[in-house]
Amino acid sequence: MTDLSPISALGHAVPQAVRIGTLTITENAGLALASLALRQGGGAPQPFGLPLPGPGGWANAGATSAFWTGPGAWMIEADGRAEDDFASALKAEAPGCSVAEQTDGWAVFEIAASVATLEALLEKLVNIDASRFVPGSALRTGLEHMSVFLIRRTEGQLALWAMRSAAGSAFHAIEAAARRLDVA
Amino acid sequence: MLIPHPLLGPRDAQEFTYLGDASLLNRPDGMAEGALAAFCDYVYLRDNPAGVHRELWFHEQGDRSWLVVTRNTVTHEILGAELARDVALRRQK
Amino acid sequence: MTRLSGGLIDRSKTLRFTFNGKGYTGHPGDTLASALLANGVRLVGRSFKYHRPRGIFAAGSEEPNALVTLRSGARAEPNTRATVAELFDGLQATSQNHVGPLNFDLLAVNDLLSPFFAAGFYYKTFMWPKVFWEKLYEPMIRRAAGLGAMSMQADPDAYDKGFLHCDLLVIGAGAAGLAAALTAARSGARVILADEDFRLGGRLLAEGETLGDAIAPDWVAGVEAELASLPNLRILRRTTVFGAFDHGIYGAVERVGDHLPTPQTVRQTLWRITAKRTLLAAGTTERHIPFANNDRPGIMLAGALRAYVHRWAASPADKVAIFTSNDDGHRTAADLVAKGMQVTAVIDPRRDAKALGQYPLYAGAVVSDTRGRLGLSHVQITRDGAPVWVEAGALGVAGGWNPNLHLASHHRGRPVWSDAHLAFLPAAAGGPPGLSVAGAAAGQGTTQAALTHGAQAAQAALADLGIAASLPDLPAASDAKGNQHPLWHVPGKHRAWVDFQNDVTVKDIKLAHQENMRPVEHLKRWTTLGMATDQGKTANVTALAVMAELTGQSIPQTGATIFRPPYTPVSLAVLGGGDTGPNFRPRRLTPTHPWAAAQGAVFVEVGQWMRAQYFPRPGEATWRETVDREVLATRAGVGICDVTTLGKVDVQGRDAGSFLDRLYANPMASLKVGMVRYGLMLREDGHAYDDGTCARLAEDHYVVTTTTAQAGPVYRQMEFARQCLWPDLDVQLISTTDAWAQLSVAGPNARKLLERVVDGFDLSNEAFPFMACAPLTVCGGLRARLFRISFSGELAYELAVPARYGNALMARLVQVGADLGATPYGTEALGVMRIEKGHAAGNELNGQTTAQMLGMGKMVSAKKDAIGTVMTRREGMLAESRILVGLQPVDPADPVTAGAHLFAEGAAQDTWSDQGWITSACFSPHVGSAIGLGFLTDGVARLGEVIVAANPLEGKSTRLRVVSPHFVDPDGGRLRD
Amino acid sequence: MRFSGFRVIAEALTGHKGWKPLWRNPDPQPAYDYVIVGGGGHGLATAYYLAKTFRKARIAVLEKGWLGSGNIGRNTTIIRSNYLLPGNEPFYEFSMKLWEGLEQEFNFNAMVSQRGILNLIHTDGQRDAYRRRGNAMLLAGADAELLNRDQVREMAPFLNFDNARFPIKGGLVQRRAGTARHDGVAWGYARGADLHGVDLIQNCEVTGFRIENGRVLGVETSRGYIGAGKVGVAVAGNSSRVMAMAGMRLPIENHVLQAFVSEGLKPLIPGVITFGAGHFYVSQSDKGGLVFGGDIDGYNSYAQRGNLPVIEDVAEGGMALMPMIGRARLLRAWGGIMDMSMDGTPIIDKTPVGGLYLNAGWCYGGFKATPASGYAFAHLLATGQTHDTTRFMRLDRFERGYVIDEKGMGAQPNLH
Repeated sequence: MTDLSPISALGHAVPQAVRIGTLTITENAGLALASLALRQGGGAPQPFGLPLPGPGGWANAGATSAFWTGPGAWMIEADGRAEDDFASALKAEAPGCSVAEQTDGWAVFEIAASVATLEALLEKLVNIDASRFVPGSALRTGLEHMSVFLIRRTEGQLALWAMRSAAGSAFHAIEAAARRLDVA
Repeated sequence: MLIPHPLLGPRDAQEFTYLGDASLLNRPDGMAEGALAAFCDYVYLRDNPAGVHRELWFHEQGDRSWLVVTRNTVTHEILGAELARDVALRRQK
Repeated sequence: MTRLSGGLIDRSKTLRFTFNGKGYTGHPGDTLASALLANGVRLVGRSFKYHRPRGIFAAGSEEPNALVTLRSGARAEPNTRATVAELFDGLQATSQNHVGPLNFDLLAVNDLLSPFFAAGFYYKTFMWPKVFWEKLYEPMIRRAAGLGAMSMQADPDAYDKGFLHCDLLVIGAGAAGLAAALTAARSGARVILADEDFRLGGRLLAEGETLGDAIAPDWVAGVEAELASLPNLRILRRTTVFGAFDHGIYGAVERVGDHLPTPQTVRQTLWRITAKRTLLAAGTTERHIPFANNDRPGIMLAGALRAYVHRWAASPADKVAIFTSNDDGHRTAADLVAKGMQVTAVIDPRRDAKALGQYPLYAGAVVSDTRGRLGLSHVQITRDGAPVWVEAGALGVAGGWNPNLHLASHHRGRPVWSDAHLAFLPAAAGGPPGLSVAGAAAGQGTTQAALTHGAQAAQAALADLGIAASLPDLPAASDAKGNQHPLWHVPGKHRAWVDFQNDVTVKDIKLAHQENMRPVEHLKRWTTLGMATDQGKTANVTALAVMAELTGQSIPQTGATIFRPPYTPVSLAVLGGGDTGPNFRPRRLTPTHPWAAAQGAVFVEVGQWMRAQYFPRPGEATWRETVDREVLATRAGVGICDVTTLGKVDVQGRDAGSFLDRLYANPMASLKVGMVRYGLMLREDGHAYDDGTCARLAEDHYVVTTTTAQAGPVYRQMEFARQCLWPDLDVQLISTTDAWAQLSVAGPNARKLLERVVDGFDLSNEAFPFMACAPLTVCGGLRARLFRISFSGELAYELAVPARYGNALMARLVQVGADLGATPYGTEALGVMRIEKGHAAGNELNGQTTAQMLGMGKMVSAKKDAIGTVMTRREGMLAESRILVGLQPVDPADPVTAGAHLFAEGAAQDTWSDQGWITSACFSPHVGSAIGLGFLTDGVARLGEVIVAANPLEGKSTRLRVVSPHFVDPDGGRLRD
Repeated sequence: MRFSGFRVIAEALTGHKGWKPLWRNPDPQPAYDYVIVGGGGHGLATAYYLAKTFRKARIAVLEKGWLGSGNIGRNTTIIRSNYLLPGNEPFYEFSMKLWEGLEQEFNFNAMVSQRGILNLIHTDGQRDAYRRRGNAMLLAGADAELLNRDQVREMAPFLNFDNARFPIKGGLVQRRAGTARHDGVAWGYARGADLHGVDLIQNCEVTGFRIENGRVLGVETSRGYIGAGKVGVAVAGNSSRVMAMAGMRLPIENHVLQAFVSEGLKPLIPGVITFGAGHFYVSQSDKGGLVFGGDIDGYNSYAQRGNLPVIEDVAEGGMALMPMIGRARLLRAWGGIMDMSMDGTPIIDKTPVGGLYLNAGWCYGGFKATPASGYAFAHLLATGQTHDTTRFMRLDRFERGYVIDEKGMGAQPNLH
């Protein structure tokens, strides 16, 4: 293993977390990410036994999840595998597909709160219909001039992938919006 | 505006980047006879209708699909949208 | 004491406030206007042009007169309508637009000079002498004009922005809106009910009506309680829906903290509401009747008078008169009498008018003049040519009601005239799709009709969405339609105001007619009618009617005015809401940012990125000193620079090579695996678009780079080519810009340095030649990619590792390369070295240049059909002879300045002799003088010639020698060794 | 009737009885020597110069609505000549010089106010580009000054100098630039043209061209056929629609540009200021309203109205640049339809149809060009020769490869 020390997207040795009332925002540095795109004429694989979701969807099987990013394209998440060569592992699971490493292309913030708080937060951040954004949904959209992926993992858990280089601005935007909510 | 994305349903137009007339799908063959004249038309001339217009939008803050949107330029009413790739493939056939 | 009994104010609490420094008290539930009236204050402001004394005219957001500056210091908010300012403890208000005290405004002299200030007068004078306009006339006009003054300090409050979605948006919470909301909410639909007021009820709060067996406010409270209990309905109080935009999107401002001494979180929130259906239930605005001197404090809308009495228990005067052309004015009179007020006269032009209560009725009469210097004291009533003066401290004027159809015309649909209503009604078609109008705004003016219509309209709107809603039981309410008579103004010799705020009188409209400014848009623009902060809410229809009378046409023939957003003025801070200042746009940081910051680097904005510009060391006095050191250290040893910001696109697929062949002007399919090639992209119009490198990692896998600035547009263009132009090709694209930290390692010691970090990788020239690329591991097993490419002209590599390791890798390289002279360098040194090497960058690739100008004309392959190649064959592009050259001062002490224009020696310096310009310049420590790059006519043929760089902007002209753009290692030997 | 201060006083003292209509309302004649299609700023100015300077007679201006109802009535009133390229700068400087004597010439106060324009610089690259531009302006006989940060601060201390995302590093100033009262310009030209015998015909929509043997003979209108020796079309916002009736496709798309005005305020902004790191520019009218705008909405439109994202974008720019305007309120928003050309530069040229001339493609720069556009178009119509300042603004420049692309954006109109 390399003797270089990685830093988190927010620029620290350890991932950051913040609690605002009952709402928490946690930087998850351990989640690996790789893109998967079908080639022309090829069928859809089931990497790690994961059924690839349709448009706007997120699907989960054990430690691996997938969300749809475009026609014939997905992002695959893998818990705790950020330090592995996850893209190569995925490539082996999806022969004949185009795979690219994305773990460090993005930074993910896991947000947990009550349903009402989570939806109130979404209303302030992104132009998506919060109450229709049910668990299992994933969308890319704009947030304060940034491009983000949003995943509703459960009723009370939301993941937000921001471009790694803009992680600080994304975190600021989420935190500022959260602090203006009534979440005592 | 709301763009009726064929896969994702209505999405806010702010997620999209606009290019222009869908005639840009009809790129002439650069190796053909008379290519220069054909390209001058293709690159520069537009019908620019006041009314129904087929146009290209890119879902940049979304699924990165190019769409052909049919929209009325007087009322802004949107009459339909489809994946530009499907339109282009159909054209090639 | 002018506070009456009753009212919807909380008398158990007292709020203190000041107006022009004088202390007063009011109660929760008061507006500033109601509290002022209750304190006997009538004079509140001055008019725009004539500085006439003005008071409170309305009871809502249509107020044209009672504008104040609210609060003070950085929170000062000019032009605030006292009628919508919710009273809070400690409120400070000051009057505006006067010189000297409010009751003795020196500029009131304008009123005496008013004959000289007739409509359009300024277009006819102030032309001579010419210089006097900017020096004298205009400054004078500017000082006199305007209303309130800004604090000139940054707004200290926070603003927020958000997005709401619903099935039905109900705008207005009066009788129709409440009935609609109740109907919709009970059906389970997702409903938003928005009202600009701080209390639901609309006009119901302003009447002494009963609904069923409850007084109106009690019925409202009951409905409100039910609505509040329904999870599918959201009430937005203090929220103005200000604009109807495309496809059911509405802009709304919620005044979250304006009613508090200071906001608790945010002051205001901008909501973008996406609604499947919308009901506009915004009620009506009363109109007045112009008559001589109709603008004195104390003269107000009759409905407003009634509202002050019922809702706020505030009476503007002891003796009150009413001037009405309809039955509704009599209702006001009767209500006032019932409240125990003294009604001294009700003046009604209808000869058959009937009194509704115990008050003196002047039927068949009009108000023909008024008296009272700073407030109304008497009204002159004329019947059959005989005037009488009657005492009145307030006069309510009732000229009929105009539906608040503003949002219905935001898509430029024209309202239609209704003779039955004597008003414009929303058009059946042409309004925003999905929006329907309910209640009084649709001409359903009685309380009973508004309730029923609101419920039915909600039911119909939901039925459109497939949601079944049943009509609620609605209480019995007044259904008296009342009679009205068209009286648009009282003819007379004296000035009669139509638009109060902008001082537009009936005479001005007559003059506009006389001068042929008759189309309604000419009328408005010539007289400024309807252009004031009330946007003509109380003036436009009346003005049209006056013009119609003059032209002899009907009102609809004369025109209709349509309204544009916003419905009421909206603060710029909330529209630009959310993050501003340093957070105006996201900040993208490079992977080595923390390390660079710790080294004391100076950062510079490059698009959204922050990049290290240079790394000053102690003792370095100027940035130049630092940059020179970084350049020399790189050229002598090895320098390291974070180049992560270059766009990186991963291109995979069977047809990746063929795809890139069509994107780049030069061939790419022929590139061997494990090699890199420079690539030039053109736009389809033949101009240079972007440049970068293509690295072929496998038969079906390339990684291409773009410039920092064009990363987004180039990716978009690539997707366009993939999806729209060549959809049959098997290609997959994904951006990986942020995924990899990419460090440039450049200089004669670059190989030596890298050898210390790679894991057993052969870096020899034979194994890894110039333009090679390979995956490898570094620092004990870290996945990496190495590219042997150079921007500086030195032996150079770019090493990419997962972004999270970039910071540590930078530190490691500098540390292990200390003995090799390893030096971090920033964008300045990067720029110097690329100019020394003659590489084009943003200043050269500015979208106006061609491959030929860049000296790369030969790269454009004629053997394939790539984007842009055909159009380079146009006559004008082939004739372009300006080409990139190097420039060096004849006198080494002279500067070279980017942006200077190039001329032949001795030539005239004007547009037509211009031969090019300097694109980039720097001091070159390598050359020992300033150098530059520039585009010069016939440049290649002029090597060695001395030309002139003219920079008249900074008063300098310099002699330069034309040289090769490659100041460093022109043969490229260093790259390849 | 001549306008003057004395006249205003005399009329004030005699009850304003003597004021005459600013122009007549003539019925159309069967034929004219010159028919100008479009009674906006450029059409009215063309007719004025044709009649006054080129001494032509039998001229009509046909306007489908009311005079000045096009983009001259819906813009942000800025006049300037701070262009870069030789295809543009000499033309706009010619326009600037015409502005400078305009009011005295047509005896109407259009409130031409030379309070300057300040283009802010936020990056070194921008400074290089503005230096190139400033020098181009001086070389064409215009005025320009390059300011450093301190000089900008002295000129506009209320800008965000202390905690900006994109710090201000300097500015390019043109002091002769400024604003004019847009409606006043239309009225001044209309009145001037009328006084010189031009028939200004309102509510007269052109519905077709009568073309025989490749030559235009006249126009069909909602008020009947009108014969014409020469027809000049100046209908920016509708150019494609009108020229399609003559069988032409144009290198133009129509886009909506929104503009805004605030409530009246005491003077706070000296001249025109443009943000260099966002879409926002602002000036203050003599009445006190802040007049501001930003970028076009960006999609083809003939709707004369825009959408919320651009309003927000402009306000964000304003707040970032001058945080002191936060508590000012936006009073009105409006949208104009721009002829966005394929290279961002207008067209003044004859067309392949004999006797038919085109003035189009003004993007959002048409207002400042009004005098020169009118003059040059009148020159072309009267003499058949292109005016020297418009010699590059040709219709065939696209196919011949001589585009005039100030912004370097290529053939995508919404980027210009």
